[in-house]
Amino acid sequence: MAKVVVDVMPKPEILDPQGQAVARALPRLGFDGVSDVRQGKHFELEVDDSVDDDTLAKIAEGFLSNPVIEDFVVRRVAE
Amino acid sequence: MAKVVVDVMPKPEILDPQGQAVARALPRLGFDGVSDVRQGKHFELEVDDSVDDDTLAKIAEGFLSNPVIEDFVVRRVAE
Amino acid sequence: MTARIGVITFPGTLDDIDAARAVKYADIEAVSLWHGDHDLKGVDAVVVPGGFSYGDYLRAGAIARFAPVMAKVVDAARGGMPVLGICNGFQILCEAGLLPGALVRNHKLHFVCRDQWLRVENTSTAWTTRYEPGAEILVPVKNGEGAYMADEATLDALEGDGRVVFRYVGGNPNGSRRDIAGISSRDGRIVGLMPHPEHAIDALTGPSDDGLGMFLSALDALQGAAA
Amino acid sequence: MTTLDSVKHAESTPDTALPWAELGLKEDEYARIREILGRRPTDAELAMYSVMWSEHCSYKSSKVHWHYWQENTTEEMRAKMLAGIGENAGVVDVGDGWAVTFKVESHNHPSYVEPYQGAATGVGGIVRDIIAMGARPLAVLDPLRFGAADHPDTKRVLPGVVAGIGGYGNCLGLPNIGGEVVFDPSYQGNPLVNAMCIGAMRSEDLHLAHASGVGNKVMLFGARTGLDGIGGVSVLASETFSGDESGTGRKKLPSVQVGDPFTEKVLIECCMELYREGIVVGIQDLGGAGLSCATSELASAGDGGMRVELDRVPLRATGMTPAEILSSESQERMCAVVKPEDVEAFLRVCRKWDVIATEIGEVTDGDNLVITWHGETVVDVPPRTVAHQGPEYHRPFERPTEQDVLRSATPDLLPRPSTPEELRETILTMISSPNLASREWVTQQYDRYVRGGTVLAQPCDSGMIRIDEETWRGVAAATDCNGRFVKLDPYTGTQLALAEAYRNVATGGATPLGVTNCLNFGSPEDPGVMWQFEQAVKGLAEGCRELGIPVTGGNVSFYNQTGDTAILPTPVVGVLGVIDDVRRRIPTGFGNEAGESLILLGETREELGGSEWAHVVHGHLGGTSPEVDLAREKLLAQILVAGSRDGMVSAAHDLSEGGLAQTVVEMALIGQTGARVVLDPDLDPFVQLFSESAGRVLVAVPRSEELRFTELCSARGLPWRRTGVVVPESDSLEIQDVATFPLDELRTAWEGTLPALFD
Ligand SMILES: Nc1ncnc2c1ncn2[C@@H]1O[C@H](COP(=O)(O)OP(=O)(O)O)[C@@H](O)[C@H]1O
Ligand SMILES: [Mg+2]
Repeated sequence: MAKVVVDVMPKPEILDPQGQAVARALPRLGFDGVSDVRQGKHFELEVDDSVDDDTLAKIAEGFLSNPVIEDFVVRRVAE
Repeated sequence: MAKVVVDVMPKPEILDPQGQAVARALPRLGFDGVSDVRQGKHFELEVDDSVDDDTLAKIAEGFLSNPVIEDFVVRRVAE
Repeated sequence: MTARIGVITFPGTLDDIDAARAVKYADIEAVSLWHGDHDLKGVDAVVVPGGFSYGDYLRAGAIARFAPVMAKVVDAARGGMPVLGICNGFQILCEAGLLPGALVRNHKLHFVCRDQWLRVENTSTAWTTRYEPGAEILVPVKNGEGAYMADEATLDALEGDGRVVFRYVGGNPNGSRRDIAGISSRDGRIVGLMPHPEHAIDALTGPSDDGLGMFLSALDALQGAAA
Repeated sequence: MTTLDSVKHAESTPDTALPWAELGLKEDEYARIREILGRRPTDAELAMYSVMWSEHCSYKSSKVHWHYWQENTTEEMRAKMLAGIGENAGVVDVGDGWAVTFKVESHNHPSYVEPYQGAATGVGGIVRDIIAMGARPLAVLDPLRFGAADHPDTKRVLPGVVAGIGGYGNCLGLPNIGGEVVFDPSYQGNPLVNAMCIGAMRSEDLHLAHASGVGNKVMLFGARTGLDGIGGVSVLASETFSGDESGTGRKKLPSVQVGDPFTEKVLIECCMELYREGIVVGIQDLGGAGLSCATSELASAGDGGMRVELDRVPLRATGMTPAEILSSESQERMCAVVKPEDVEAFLRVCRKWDVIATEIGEVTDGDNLVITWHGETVVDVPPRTVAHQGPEYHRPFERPTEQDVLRSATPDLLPRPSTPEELRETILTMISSPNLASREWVTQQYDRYVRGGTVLAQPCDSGMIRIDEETWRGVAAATDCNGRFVKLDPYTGTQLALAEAYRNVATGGATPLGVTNCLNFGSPEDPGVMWQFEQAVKGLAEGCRELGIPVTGGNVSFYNQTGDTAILPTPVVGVLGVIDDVRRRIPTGFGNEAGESLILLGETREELGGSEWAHVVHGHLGGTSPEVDLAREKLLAQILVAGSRDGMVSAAHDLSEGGLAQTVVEMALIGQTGARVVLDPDLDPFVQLFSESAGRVLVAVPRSEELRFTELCSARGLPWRRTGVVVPESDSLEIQDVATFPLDELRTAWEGTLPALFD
C-alpha cells in the first residue's frame, strides 16, 4: 500500500475565479501581504504497490484533471 | 516573497462524496488497485516574507478551512 | 407601528427580491440592507437570503460572514433579534458561528432543485409559531452544498433541546445528517434552513403557499414584542 | 516579433510576410485587407480582421441566404419588432410599455473539449448579449444534443454540460425554464450546446450598440483581459477545434475559457444600475473576438471614429501583445460609451459593485478606428470594413442524390405491435427510451424558482415567467427541433420545428410573437449540407411569414461533424410569446378541476417517417416527415389562447415525439391523476398511439366548459375528438381495449432511465 497525492491546479494562463475570490477577501479580513492565491484540488489516494507511476499519471491526466485547462503533479508520500 | 501551500481535507469522520465518486469510477475506467480516495482543496499563496507562520495558520484555520468539517496543513515551499 | 424586517444583499445574493416579496406578503415592511452597511437601519428582524454570496467559491458563506453588516447581525442576534437564514443565509449563519454545524456538498454531488416535503418539528421558534406541531409543508429546496453536518454530540444536543426545526420527509435530497433541513438557536430566535419558504408564498409561482407561515410567525413575534 | 509592429513599421516593411493562412484567412481575403488599408496590415490589424472575418463572426457562408429573412418579413411583422437581425439580440414589443429581448446561441465545440466550462461560458455569453440590449436578463433555456445515451463519452459530456449550465445560470440567479435533451449517434463527437436567454426592459430603455457623440468616452469594465481563447474564434471557424498557435511565439494556448459567474452576476447588477441612472450612451458585450469585435462594432454603428489606448486595458497576464489583447476572449467584460461628464458617475457605480472599470478611449470626429499602444498607432482601420464588410461566399449547394434513397425507405413495412400485449409493451419501451424518458435528472440541477416569477417550467411544453408584478403580464418561450425530420426534408422539417415551438408556447396559453434560431449544421463546404442549410433558412423564413411572426435574430454554427459525417441538421427554433395575465396560464398535468374531459385537437394521420417509434424500436430513419400545416397551427394557437383566457381549458400538452401515448402518460404523471382514454374504433390503435402528425394538442376541459369549448372548435373549423376522461380518484391510466397501467408502473419506467445512465 502506498499513499499518493495528486494536486490539480488551473493552468497559469487560465482564469482562476476561486483563487481570486480568496485573494480579494484576505485584505478585507485584515490579512495583508498575500499577493496571489490560486486554488486547485488535492487528492489523496491509497494505492496497491502494483500500481506504477505510469498508471498514476494516466489517472491524473485522464480523469482527475482536464489537461485543456489544468496541470497536475503526482507524488508518492511515505506513510 | 515565499510560496506557501495549504491543503484542506475533509475530516476523516466526515463523508467525502467527491472522493468516493472518484474511487467508484476508477475501476469502471479500467484502473484497479486504488482502494481509497479523498478529495480536498489545494491553495498556493504568494506571500511577503513579513507574513509569519502564525498568520498563515490563522488564514488557514479561520478562513481557508472550516474546522467543523475540515483539517488543514500549511507548508512553505522553496521556489 | 408596522414591523420592519431587513433583507441583506451581498454581492452574489440572488433571492433577496424573493425574500423581500415574502416579507411584504406577510404585511411587514421590507428594508434592504447592503453588505457594506455598518448599521441595521433600525429593523426589528433580519433575513439573510439565498444565493451565492461572493460566488461561494471558497466554501458557501465563508466570505460573506466577514462582511461589515454581519458583525451587526451577530451582535443583534446575540441580543435576541429574530434572524432567519435561508439556504446561503443558513450557510452564512453557520460560518459566523450563530448556528452550530456546517453545510457540505450534496451526497450526489449535484445541485438539486425540487419540491420538498418538510416536517415542522418545533413550532415555538420566532419563525414557526403559525404552524401546527408536526405539520408537513411543501417548499422548494435548491442547493449544491446543502448537506447538514455536525458531530454526533452536537446532533444529539440539537435533538435533545428541540432545536431541529425542520426535517426532510419523503426523501432526503442531499444527505443531511438525520434528515435535518433547519435548526434554531437555543432561544429559538435564530433559525436557519436550506429549503426556500420565500419561494412558496403563492401556489402560482411555487409548489404551495406553505412558506408564508414563517413570515407571518415573525410578524406575530414582532407584534407580540411591541404589545 | 520583438519590435512593435506599428502602422509606421508596417508602412516601412511592406514585404514582411504575415501568417494570414494560419489565422484562417484565404489569399484573396488577405489581398482585400491590403487593398482596404493601402498597405500591409500590422499584426494587430491582421488579428482583428482574421477573427472578425471568421465564419463565426462574419457569417460568410450563410449570409447569401439572408435575403429570405428580408423577403419574408412584412411591414406588419416588422412593426412588432423594436430591434431585429443585426443587433445583439432581437427585441419585441409585448405591450404595456414592456420590451422583451431574446436570443439563442451555440457553444458546441468548446463544450466537447471541456464540457463544464464550455457550457458555462455559453450561458455567460448569451446573457451578456441580453444585457447589452439594455434589458435585465430574466430566464434561460438550454437546447442540448448528445451522442447515444449509453455511449461512454456521453457519460463524460452530458453530466459536465448540465453541471456547467446549472453552475453558471444558477449562480447568476436566472431561472432555467426550458430546453431540450436529445440523444442521437450523429452528435457523438460533436454535441450541441445551445443556450437561450430572455430579458425585459421598459421600451424607452432600449440600448443599441453604437458610439456616437464626439468626445464621448469608451469605458471597458468587468473582468481583466487574459490569454484565454486567443485564436479561439478563428479556430472554431477554421475546420478544427484543437487549438491554434496564434500570437507571437507563445506555447499552445487552450481555446477554452473559464467562466466566473460571480463576476457576471455583479456585472449584471452594475449595468442595471448604470441604465437606471441613464449614464450609458451605447454598450456592447465582449464575446467572441473580444475587443476587436466590441470596438469595431461600436465604432461602425456610430457616427464618427474611435481612438483606443490599448495599453490602458487591465490585464491578467504579463507580456501580452496588442494582437493578443485585441483577440482575447476573456469572459465577463463589457464596453460602454458615456458622456465625459458622466465618467465620474460611471466609475462610482462600478466601484459600488467592485467592478474594474477603465477609460480606454474616446469617440472622435475621424472616420477610422485608431488603436494605440504606448503612444504608437498599431491599428488604423475603417471600422465597417472589420465589422460588416467581411467576405461573402457563394458556396455551392445541391440536393444530394441519397436524399431519394432516404425518402423511399419508408417505415411502412416495419413490424408493428398489434395485440394489446404488444401495444402495452411498446408503450413502456417508448416512455423509458432516452429521448422520451423524464428529463428530471437534468432539470433538477437547474434553479427554476429564483426571482419568484416562474409560472411554467420543466416539464411543461413551454416556460413562462411573470414580467410585471402589478399587472401579471408575462412571457413564454420554447425551443424545438427534430433533426430527423429535418434530415428527411430540411424545408418541411424546419417548419415542423417552428410549428412545434409555436404550438408549445400557445399550449401554455401565450400568444406567439417572435422567433429566434440557432442553425447547427455540418460543413458548409459540403454542397449537401449547404443545401440543407438553404432549405432550412427558406423554410423558416417562409413559415414565419405564414404565421405572421418575425425572425428577430439567431446564430449559425457550421462544421458540426465527426470526421466527414455531419450531425443531423439541427436548426433549433425558439419562439417567444406573451400572455397578459400569467394567472391564466394552462398547466400540463391532469386533475386541476373536479371533472375533466379529454379532447384531442387536430387530426391524426399515419405519419411514422422519422418518428421516435421507428428510431427506438427499429433504429430506422427514412420515408417522409409529417406534413406541416401552418394555417392550422395558427388556428390551434388561437383556440388555446381563447381557452386560456376564458377558463375553458384546465390542462394542455402538445403531441410530438412519441405521439399520443407519450402525451397522455406525461399528463397523468405530472398531474398525479388517472384517466381513461378511448381510442377511435375506426383507426388502427397503433397509429393513434404513436403517429407523430403535427398540429395536435391534447386538452383537459372542465365538464362544465366542454360544450362551449367544442362548439368554439367546430365553429372555427378545428377538428376535435373526445378522447376520454380524467378519473380523479384513480391511480391508473386506462387505454380502453389496450391496457391499464398503474401510475406507479408508468412512473418507474419514465423516471428511471436517465438516473440509471448518469448517476
Ligand atoms: N436541457 C433542458 N433544460 C431545461 N429544460 C429542459 C431541458 N430539456 C428538456 N427540458 C424540459 O423538459 C420538458 C420536456 O422536454 P421535451 O420533451 O423536449 O418537450 P416538448 O416535447 O414539449 O418540446 C420541457 O419542459 C422542456 O423544456
Ligand atoms: Mg411539447
